[in-house]
Amino acid sequence: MSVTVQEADFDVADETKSLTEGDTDIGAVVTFTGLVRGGTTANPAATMTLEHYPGMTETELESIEAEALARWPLSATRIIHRVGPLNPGENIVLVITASRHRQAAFEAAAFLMDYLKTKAPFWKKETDQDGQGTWVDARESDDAATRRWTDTDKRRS
Amino acid sequence: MSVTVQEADFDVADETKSLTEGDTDIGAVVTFTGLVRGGTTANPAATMTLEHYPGMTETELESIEAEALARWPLSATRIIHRVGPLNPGENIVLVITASRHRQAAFEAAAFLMDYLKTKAPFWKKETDQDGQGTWVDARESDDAATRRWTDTDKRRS
Amino acid sequence: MSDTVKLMYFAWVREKVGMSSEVATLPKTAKTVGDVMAWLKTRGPEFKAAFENDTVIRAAIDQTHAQHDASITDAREIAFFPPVTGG
Amino acid sequence: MSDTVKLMYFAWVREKVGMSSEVATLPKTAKTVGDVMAWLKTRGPEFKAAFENDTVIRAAIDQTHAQHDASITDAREIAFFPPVTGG
Repeated sequence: MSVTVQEADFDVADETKSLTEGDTDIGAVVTFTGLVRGGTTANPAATMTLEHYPGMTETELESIEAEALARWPLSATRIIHRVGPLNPGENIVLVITASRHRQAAFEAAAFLMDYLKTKAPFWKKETDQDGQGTWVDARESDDAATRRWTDTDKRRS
Repeated sequence: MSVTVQEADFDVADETKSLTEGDTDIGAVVTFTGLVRGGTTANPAATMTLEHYPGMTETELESIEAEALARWPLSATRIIHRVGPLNPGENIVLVITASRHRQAAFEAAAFLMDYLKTKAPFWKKETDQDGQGTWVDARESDDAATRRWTDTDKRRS
Repeated sequence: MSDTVKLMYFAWVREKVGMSSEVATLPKTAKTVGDVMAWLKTRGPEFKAAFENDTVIRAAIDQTHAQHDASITDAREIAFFPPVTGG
Repeated sequence: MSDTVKLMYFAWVREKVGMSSEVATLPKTAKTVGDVMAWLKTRGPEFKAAFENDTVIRAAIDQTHAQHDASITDAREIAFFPPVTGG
């Protein structure tokens, strides 16, 4: 039940172990790791820089985590998101869910990632080998993935 | 793209690393770990023994894996299932999926587990503290989870 | 099918029949998995007990899942077991 | 709201306006997030460029997502940024 925003890399095994150790009521652990993809032949590997909104990021991630805990019977959850410069192949984000049953663990992990992608204030900038920077565009498919969990909109209006 | 049935434990981090290392086209890695749950206060922790059908098990798991690869754009998959005696808290099964995108990785991992649960010839026996053994009953919810992926039945008729 | 076939038993089916496998000569009238189970029931009290409630028993022919009405023609190995519970 | 409010800018909004945050005194007529963006556009070419296509810009009031028609009453911190792209 914790979220961390950090520049440092994370270790999936260590995080899983500290989340689940000693709890034999857990029957299913799902981890999701998001990585920086390399470029294509036409547009070779770019470095990525992740910017975020300190304070709001943690609040949003905790709110997303609380929502998951309210929806599914989870024993434990963990979210880590890296910020700063990242190279292709490096870890970006880790979500871990633990539950008695696999369906809750799978659904909650997918939910956390969908919400994180559309609610948490992170922005990716890619810098190509010529030093040209481009802000990554948001994907409509991410909004669609989030909408499948609910019809309500939690933004203030 | 490999399946292993073994008595020994597995290391999720090692397996993930050897599956994804050097492939920067991977953007998403999902791992599922199934564990032996402890007992309740009324019925304290039992040990579990997993029996399987050597030969058929591997064939079924490879067939399930091939089906997942045909359905989703996956960079890599891995299935490890343990057999023999297992204590509460110990790992039973590991599924790893890697893909460019998270949805394929999530869906394929859930699919692999649903199919494995209902098609792969493993049987669990629980032995309580008095030495009393009980074969675990199959769950209708597992059959229902598998049916959501297809209406066809691949069994011979 | 050949004259003999390997029969395999798993989990509580194995425990009830008291063996994990055997090589058997099936009666010529046995054409399907269901026919084999009907014959097995006649082989003694332990087989009768194991296959009494035979609708719950699953089968595989040559390591592939098979329905009770599946033909056993050319089968080399027929296995009987409860619904699987791995994962 | 108090007389002054902290304005924050992220990603390409930050780059276009040339600063990450400032303390500003908003005109009394600014009642909503949209009103603030309309006022910001009048503050010079860099603001005009940043907020030109303002329908794509997202906002947060006191670190909570806010629609363009959200009231800024009592707001201490208003942030402007492109759609988020984390994960």
